[in-house]
Amino acid sequence: MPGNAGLHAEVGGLSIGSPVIVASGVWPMEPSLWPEKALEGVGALCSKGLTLEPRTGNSGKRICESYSGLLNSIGLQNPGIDHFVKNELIGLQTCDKPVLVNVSFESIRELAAILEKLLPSRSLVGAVELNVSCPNVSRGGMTWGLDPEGLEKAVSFARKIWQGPLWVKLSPQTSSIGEFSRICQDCGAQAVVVANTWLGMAIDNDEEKPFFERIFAGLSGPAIFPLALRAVWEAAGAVDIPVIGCGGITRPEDALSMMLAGASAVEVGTALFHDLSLPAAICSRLSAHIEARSLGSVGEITGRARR
Amino acid sequence: MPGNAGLHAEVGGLSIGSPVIVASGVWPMEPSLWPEKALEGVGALCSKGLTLEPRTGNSGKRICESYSGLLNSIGLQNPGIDHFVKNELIGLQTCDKPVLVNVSFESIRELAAILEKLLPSRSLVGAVELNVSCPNVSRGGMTWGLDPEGLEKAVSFARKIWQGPLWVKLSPQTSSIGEFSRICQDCGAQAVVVANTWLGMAIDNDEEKPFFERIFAGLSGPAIFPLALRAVWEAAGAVDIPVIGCGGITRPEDALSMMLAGASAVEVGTALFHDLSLPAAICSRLSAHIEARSLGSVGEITGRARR
Amino acid sequence: MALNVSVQGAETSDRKGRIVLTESVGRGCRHIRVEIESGCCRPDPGQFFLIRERGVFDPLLGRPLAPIASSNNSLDFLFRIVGRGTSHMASLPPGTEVDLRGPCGRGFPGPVKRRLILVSGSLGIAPFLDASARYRDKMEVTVILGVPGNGWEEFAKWCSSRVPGLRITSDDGTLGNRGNAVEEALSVIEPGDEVWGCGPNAMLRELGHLFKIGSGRILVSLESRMACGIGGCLGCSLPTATGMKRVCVDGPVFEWQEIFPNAW
Amino acid sequence: MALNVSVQGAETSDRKGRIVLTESVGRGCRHIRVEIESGCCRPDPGQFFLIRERGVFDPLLGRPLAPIASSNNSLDFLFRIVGRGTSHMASLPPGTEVDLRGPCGRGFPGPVKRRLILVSGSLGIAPFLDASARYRDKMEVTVILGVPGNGWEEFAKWCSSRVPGLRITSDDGTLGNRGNAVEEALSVIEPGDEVWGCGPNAMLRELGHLFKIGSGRILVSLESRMACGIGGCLGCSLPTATGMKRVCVDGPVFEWQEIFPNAW
Ligand SMILES: Cc1cc2nc3c(=O)[nH]c(=O)nc-3n(C[C@H](O)[C@H](O)[C@H](O)COP(=O)(O)OP(=O)(O)OC[C@H]3O[C@@H](n4cnc5c(N)ncnc54)[C@H](O)[C@@H]3O)c2cc1C
Ligand SMILES: Cc1cc2nc3c(=O)[nH]c(=O)nc-3n(C[C@H](O)[C@H](O)[C@H](O)COP(=O)(O)OP(=O)(O)OC[C@H]3O[C@@H](n4cnc5c(N)ncnc54)[C@H](O)[C@@H]3O)c2cc1C
Ligand SMILES: Cc1cc2nc3c(=O)[nH]c(=O)nc-3n(C[C@H](O)[C@H](O)[C@H](O)COP(=O)(O)O)c2cc1C
Ligand SMILES: Cc1cc2nc3c(=O)[nH]c(=O)nc-3n(C[C@H](O)[C@H](O)[C@H](O)COP(=O)(O)O)c2cc1C
Ligand code: FES
Ligand code: FES
Repeated sequence: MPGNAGLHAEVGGLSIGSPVIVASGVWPMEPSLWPEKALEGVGALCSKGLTLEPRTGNSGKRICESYSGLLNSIGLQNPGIDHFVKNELIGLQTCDKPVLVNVSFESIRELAAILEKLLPSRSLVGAVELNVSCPNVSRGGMTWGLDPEGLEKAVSFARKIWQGPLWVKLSPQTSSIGEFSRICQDCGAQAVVVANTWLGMAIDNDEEKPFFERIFAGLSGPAIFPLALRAVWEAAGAVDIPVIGCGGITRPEDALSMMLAGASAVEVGTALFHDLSLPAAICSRLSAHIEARSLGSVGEITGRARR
Repeated sequence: MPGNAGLHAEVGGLSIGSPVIVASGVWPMEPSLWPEKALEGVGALCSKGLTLEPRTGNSGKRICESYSGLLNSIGLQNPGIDHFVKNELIGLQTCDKPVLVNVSFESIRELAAILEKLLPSRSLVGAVELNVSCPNVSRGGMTWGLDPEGLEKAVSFARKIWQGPLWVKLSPQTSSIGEFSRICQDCGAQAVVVANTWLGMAIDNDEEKPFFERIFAGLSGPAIFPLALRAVWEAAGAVDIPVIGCGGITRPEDALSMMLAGASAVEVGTALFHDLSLPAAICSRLSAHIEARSLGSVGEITGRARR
Repeated sequence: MALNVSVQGAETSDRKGRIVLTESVGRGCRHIRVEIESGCCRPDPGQFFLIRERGVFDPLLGRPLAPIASSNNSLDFLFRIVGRGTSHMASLPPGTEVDLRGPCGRGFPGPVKRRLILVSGSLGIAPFLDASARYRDKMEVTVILGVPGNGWEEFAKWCSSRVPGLRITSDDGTLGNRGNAVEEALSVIEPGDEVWGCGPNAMLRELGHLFKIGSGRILVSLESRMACGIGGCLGCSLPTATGMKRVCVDGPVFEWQEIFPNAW
Repeated sequence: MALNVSVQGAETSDRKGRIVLTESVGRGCRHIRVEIESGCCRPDPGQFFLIRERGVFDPLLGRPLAPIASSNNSLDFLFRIVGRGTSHMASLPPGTEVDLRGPCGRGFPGPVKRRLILVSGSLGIAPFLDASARYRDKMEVTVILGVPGNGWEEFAKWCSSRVPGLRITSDDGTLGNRGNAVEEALSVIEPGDEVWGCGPNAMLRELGHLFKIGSGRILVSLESRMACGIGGCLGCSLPTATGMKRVCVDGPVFEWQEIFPNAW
């Protein structure tokens, strides 16, 4: 990225060329499908949420637009960890950036099995992103992230098995995002991602029934930005490990706000559905800020609004 | 409202001509300022949040637009309960609709004082709406609504003093909106309003500091609709008293969705900032639904999506 | 069962455009022309673009539309106003700036060596307006349009003016032959003909009847709610004979058997 | 200290309009004309409208703008592109449907029996374009416009063409006299003159100097972030000599002393 000086960052055990990460579940796993130049400005790429067994995901309608937002109920459609390791993980390396592997699980035993299957490919895995926050499945998913004891158990356990970088992606549906971030830190997580989608729903008025088969769905996109920003502010005030800001980042200014609020990097999801140039634009904006304030590197932006 | 048959409703001890209520804090208390015909379709009007003493509200910037949303940090600017009772409560009756009185308090003693000052005017008060959910003040406000014991104390106490209709306006920042609704019901509230604004924030990137002096602010408007709808669904599943849906209702369809999800009435706030005709349009939409489904009255819409 | 159709995934990109023409085509339908800032590759019939007004994030997502014509620097679309996105799009005057993503997906293949029967239900004619204009000189193309009838006169007329020999059917018999598009296809089909279909799912399913009288390949273009258009979100996925498939990149054009494996 | 200005609160209403003209007025400024569907009362200078694109909820709120001219069925606005709302508004072509709320607030009073000095800082001239056009035949009106200078040539020229005798000052001396609008006012003011000001807060505050040489009443039009425009949200409130006041209904025009009670 010419002209984007100082964007390199060391975050949560990961070395990334820019603090802009493609969030889980929004990007095709096949490099052949990546639009040209679309990963310009991207520092790392996160996989779709993976489970032990393949899953076809939820039936019925899966997405519904709301005001400046998107409700999704994909339900972790994925080919299973075996297929991923065998067929996708290597291909993903063509992006020449660290690949985060987003992991979902119903039981500790399942978590163990997934991580063990990842171990032999450890060098291909930038970090494991423990997904304790998916709102779209019946068992596992978000339930882990809403119970302090469950969270503690899962993170400690993952920490024991997985010696590479370990991040935890939290649910915004907690009573206190600060408290839950601290639990992750205490159990050895190297970063928390704040946060996954917000629990929402839609009604089909003509049918007089919930739009989604599973009733609730996850809200993402511009609508949630002020909420996610607040959650990042809270989390960053509660822990020393890096906070990765995620939720509703739509324009370069939003990423800057997240960093100023205390994020060490950001993940972008929904915005990529309508703007592939956002990561590069974020890099330019961050560089401009670094220059305007005579900062040494992007890391110095983190938390400047808290002084 | 000619042509709007069946919209009359008995909700939470209140008899209203339509289930559309103007939410607290969005409407001028001086009838002279009401645009002509603007209250068409409105069933009841809620006052600005009132405190025992007059308050000038928060200093600094007070509103900030977000994507399809509005962050506000008004901070309960109000003339105090005495002035309200003496100068505004009577004037408000010119709208010829029940007037809800939205009450905020820091201590139980303050709550008592406010309710006692309202008692002599009981006939002018449609219902007391206990505001345990204002995110924009340092003491009182939302803190009551986030602690089950505090909520129990406040509602029980209000119930003892205030014999008229008693509603409680909940905060969406609870760990479980269902549980908190049940507490209200158990303590004698006749309806729960679900919900107040969602805790968000904004950063002023140029200044490198939070946009609002109080850092956090309340998010309202279209952005939050899917979240509020989900909260209404949860609350309505947890209690038998009426749930009043509030949050992001922007088009008539949204109000219908809220009712189908289990709301007995709706409150509209931010939408009135750009569309004064919404209440009347909601009435038409509800009437059309009543007619299309051959229902007896608007009350029968409530919860039809739950069957 | 791999489909021999064009793939332009890598060419898919975000483009800036400007509405330069907008006209009403009968009740609730609209024709718009969008000029593409940096020029535009010519998409295959059936490929589509996600389109949205620039600068606003509500409506948030682009709406998928299949061009009815294209030039080096413009795309024409024909759409029906069905919800928020399309009604807003219809309200935008010439000069409005829009964002487009595309061309997306696998469209219909180029000219084939057989007689071609294009079967469409109302707005499903969009990709076939393009296909028939491009291929009718190269091969024998029959286009069939089924509409509900009453109220669709102007739409039918507009389409007829662009497709010489367009065969119209209507459910109520007020336009063209009474009946549906598949019945019409049955009346013209000859063994070995290739059939492409675009329209409501029920109609596409019915196309299977054409196999009985020996039609060749049947390709259908599907609809699904879309978010990303590039195979990332899995919002458009649906079950097929060979597993979950994404309409936006694995389709929208599929072999009939893949979509309706249990139909007969 | 009650202000004897017009009140049109009850006339405030939501109106449907359509942009019929849009032109660039120098770097970053725009003139648009909006046709009002159901006709429009003629607002007083200084009254304002909240304006937004119809059909989208992002940007969400109307932006307050004071008309520079009005007719029975149209309103003209002149605005500077400063953020999301104004830059989106500037991108909308003629034909775009907009929602307006207004006229809002208490504007400047009608013609007064004294010489009138209108002091503006850049876009603050908006209400005075209207006022001077309406009142210059009825009384002696002097309009002063202060701009930064370099880059504002076209804007200054455009305003000059609408205000005969417009006195321009610029900070860098490249346009009109070097100096600011208040200094210019000091050089023309005579005891008893009435002064109206509109522009940055710092400029309005400086207007207080005019009292020292015996100016009559000084009225200032304030800006504040607004949500409702009808006195309901208290978003636009600010502290004044007589307590918290809402810019949207108690203003935007106030007596100078009410706003700057502790200035001298
Ligand atoms: C590949 C493809 C090509 C298409 N080409 C055309 C075309 O050329 N002309 C045309 O008029 N329409 C076309 N459509 C359908 C068009 O995309 C939808 O009508 C449009 O997205 C509806 O948007 P809305 O906001 O107005 O409706 P919404 O308010 O979102 O929904 C209204 C109705 O439209 C349906 N709908 C919503 N989104 C889609 C979608 N993505 N696909 C199908 N139905 C949907 C809903 O189920 C609902 O019944 C195409 C769809 C696809 C997938
Ligand atoms: C009564 C009144 C009349 C006005 N008349 C005109 C006019 O005729 N021409 C004109 O160019 N401008 C006028 N303004 C200012 C205009 O409303 C703002 O420039 C506009 O709202 C900014 O919107 P935005 O989304 O582009 O900016 P934002 O992205 O919201 O903010 C960008 C900048 O504009 C400032 N700003 C935002 N909202 C307001 C506001 N309501 N008032 C003042 N500053 C604001 C912010 O502090 C920030 O510095 C008027 C304001 C008021 C209150
Ligand atoms: C269609 C879709 C699929 C998603 N799938 C996953 C997933 O598999 N695992 C996960 O942790 N998050 C998933 N997410 C959440 C995103 O990674 C992100 O946390 C969220 O959308 C908020 O960010 P955004 O507003 O930038 O999209 C998904 C989001 C969307 C919209
Ligand atoms: C400017 C503003 C002021 C508000 N003041 C109050 C208040 O005083 N008391 C209260 O209970 N809620 C207050 N609210 C919350 C609204 O009544 C409503 O619950 C919330 O805005 C969500 O609904 P909406 O999205 O329809 O606006 C206020 C909201 C806004 C936008
Ligand atoms: S629309 Fe996202 S995968 Fe097809
Ligand atoms: S803008 Fe709402 S009170 Fe002034």
